Amino acid sequence: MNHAKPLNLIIEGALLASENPLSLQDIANLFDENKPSKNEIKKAIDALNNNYKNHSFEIINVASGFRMQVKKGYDNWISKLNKQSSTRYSKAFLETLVIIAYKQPVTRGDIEEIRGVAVNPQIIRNLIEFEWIKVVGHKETPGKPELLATTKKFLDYFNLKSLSDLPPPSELELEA
Amino acid sequence: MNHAKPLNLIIEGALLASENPLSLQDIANLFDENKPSKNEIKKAIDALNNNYKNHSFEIINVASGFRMQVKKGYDNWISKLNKQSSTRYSKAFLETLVIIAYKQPVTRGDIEEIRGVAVNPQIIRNLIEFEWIKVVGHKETPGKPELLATTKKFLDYFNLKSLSDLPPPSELELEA
Amino acid sequence: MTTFNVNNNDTSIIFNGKTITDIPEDLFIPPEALRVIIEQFEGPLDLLLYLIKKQNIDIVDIPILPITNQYVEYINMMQQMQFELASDYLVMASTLAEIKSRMLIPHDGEEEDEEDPRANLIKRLMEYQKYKNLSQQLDEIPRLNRDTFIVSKILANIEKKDSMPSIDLQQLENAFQEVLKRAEIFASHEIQTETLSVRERMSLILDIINMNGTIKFIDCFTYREGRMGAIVTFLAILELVKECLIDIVQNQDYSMIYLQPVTS
Repeated sequence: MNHAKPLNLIIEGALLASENPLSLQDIANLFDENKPSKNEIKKAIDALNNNYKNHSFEIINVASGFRMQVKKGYDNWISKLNKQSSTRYSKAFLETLVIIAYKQPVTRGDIEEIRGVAVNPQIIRNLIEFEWIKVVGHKETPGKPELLATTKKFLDYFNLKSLSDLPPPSELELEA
Repeated sequence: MNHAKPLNLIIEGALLASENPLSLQDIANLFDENKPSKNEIKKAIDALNNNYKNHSFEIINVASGFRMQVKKGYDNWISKLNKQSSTRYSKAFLETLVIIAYKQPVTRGDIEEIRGVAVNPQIIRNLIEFEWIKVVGHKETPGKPELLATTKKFLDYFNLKSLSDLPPPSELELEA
Repeated sequence: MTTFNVNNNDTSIIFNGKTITDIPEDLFIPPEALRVIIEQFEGPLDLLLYLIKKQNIDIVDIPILPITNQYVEYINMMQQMQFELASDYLVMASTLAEIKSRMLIPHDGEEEDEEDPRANLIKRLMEYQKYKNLSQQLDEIPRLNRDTFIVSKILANIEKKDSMPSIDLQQLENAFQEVLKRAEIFASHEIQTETLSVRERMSLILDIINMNGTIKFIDCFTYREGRMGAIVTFLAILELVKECLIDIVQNQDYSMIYLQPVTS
């Protein structure tokens, strides 16, 4: 059911909620019926930006589409935010990383099976963002799940030359 | 260096950029000098919300602070953005959660007694990993079972400010 | 195809296009349908509530005899079908039997202090019903990513600070120990505990194939790595094939061997 929201407010909401930039096509795809034309979407975005004169944010056009971001000049205050939120890494984060390192290439399903809990998508996203892991392919099973593996950057971070420099699990097992 | 941005726009930008809800204290901490009072911050937030009448988003107050979110009524379009995150929880999961929420602090034994079945350890593990519940102590009974309670994050997830915002139990109480 | 819906507490099964709301008494019930009916009960209390609701009777005045009979019927069916029957169901069956027998004992004069043998069960059923209702209500509360959406991660024009976590190798080791311990519980899953260099090579080869499509088998080897390197590479390729992550193709005998993504 369509509650008949104005086009520009739907675009605004979508850009605000999306984690990634949205292309004109992405935006058009949000609509089942009354799909707006690309031109209409462009116009709506211009209109929105005009309205943002008295706001701290704007819509900008980057390589992969449009994205909403805070205007320049606020970093003095906002940069304090990100400092607070970083560097708290959970057990779940470490365990997920370690399973990818030792069992690679693995799917999320594999990680779930070992840990016995659902994989937190945020953790995978963070690991990819850090470039500690990447998608190296897809498994040919239903759903074609992504195969995850660690990167060189991961090794660099831990000063390892190769994965075989990781502590051998057999020794750990004895201690455990 | 302070470029003298209006207080409400700084708050707007911070709420936009933050991943977590911000308390009044968090917001005050963004300022090195001219720290606004909590009252001033509250007023600024009210003013912002008044300005959002013609927008698709709003600032709401949840358990751990203020956060910006898309207004209700846009899920029809926005849910298409993140297909994988549309979560459905099993009956067992919801029943376990609800017993912890309403009867906290509870032990697993308490949950079992009410539901009449063994607690699925997987569900408890998931709830702890989501940080929706946590162990708040141990009961002084044999085996010292863990006492479980819900967290602020649980309230945040359901857009609640406090436990008292949960739906009241409909008392089918009879003089049994 | 068997499907089932749970709407407002109503149980309905669609089997072969027909809606089954009850378990018919004399008819053969397709095992799949029965399984679906039974699997959606959250336990003995849930099953009892279902039976009570089905009979349209008042929870505070349960006719213990028919309900007990029906309950036992279900349990028997489950056992005949060799379901892994949770012991909780059996405990409830004996509780019901006990209540039944206590109800049958004729009362003497001192029935004043005699408590209704059903009282405790009724209390539990009502308590459970309360939370069952609440859990349905909780499910309807607007929740994140379904009904409401946080405005998230709009990175300003700020230089993204290096928000890399600080972890040392020791922490990784500890995490892995945890995982190993956990894995013992999930005994069906065996963690690969050897040949990390093979695992690493697997990822590398997979990555190359993923980027380039088909590659030559021979190109996976480099002379500089020597004998050990070649063995590691070879093992990695075998492992990738075994795990159905790549295909090996050769058009004719003695011709070039290629590695390619799995074609389904």
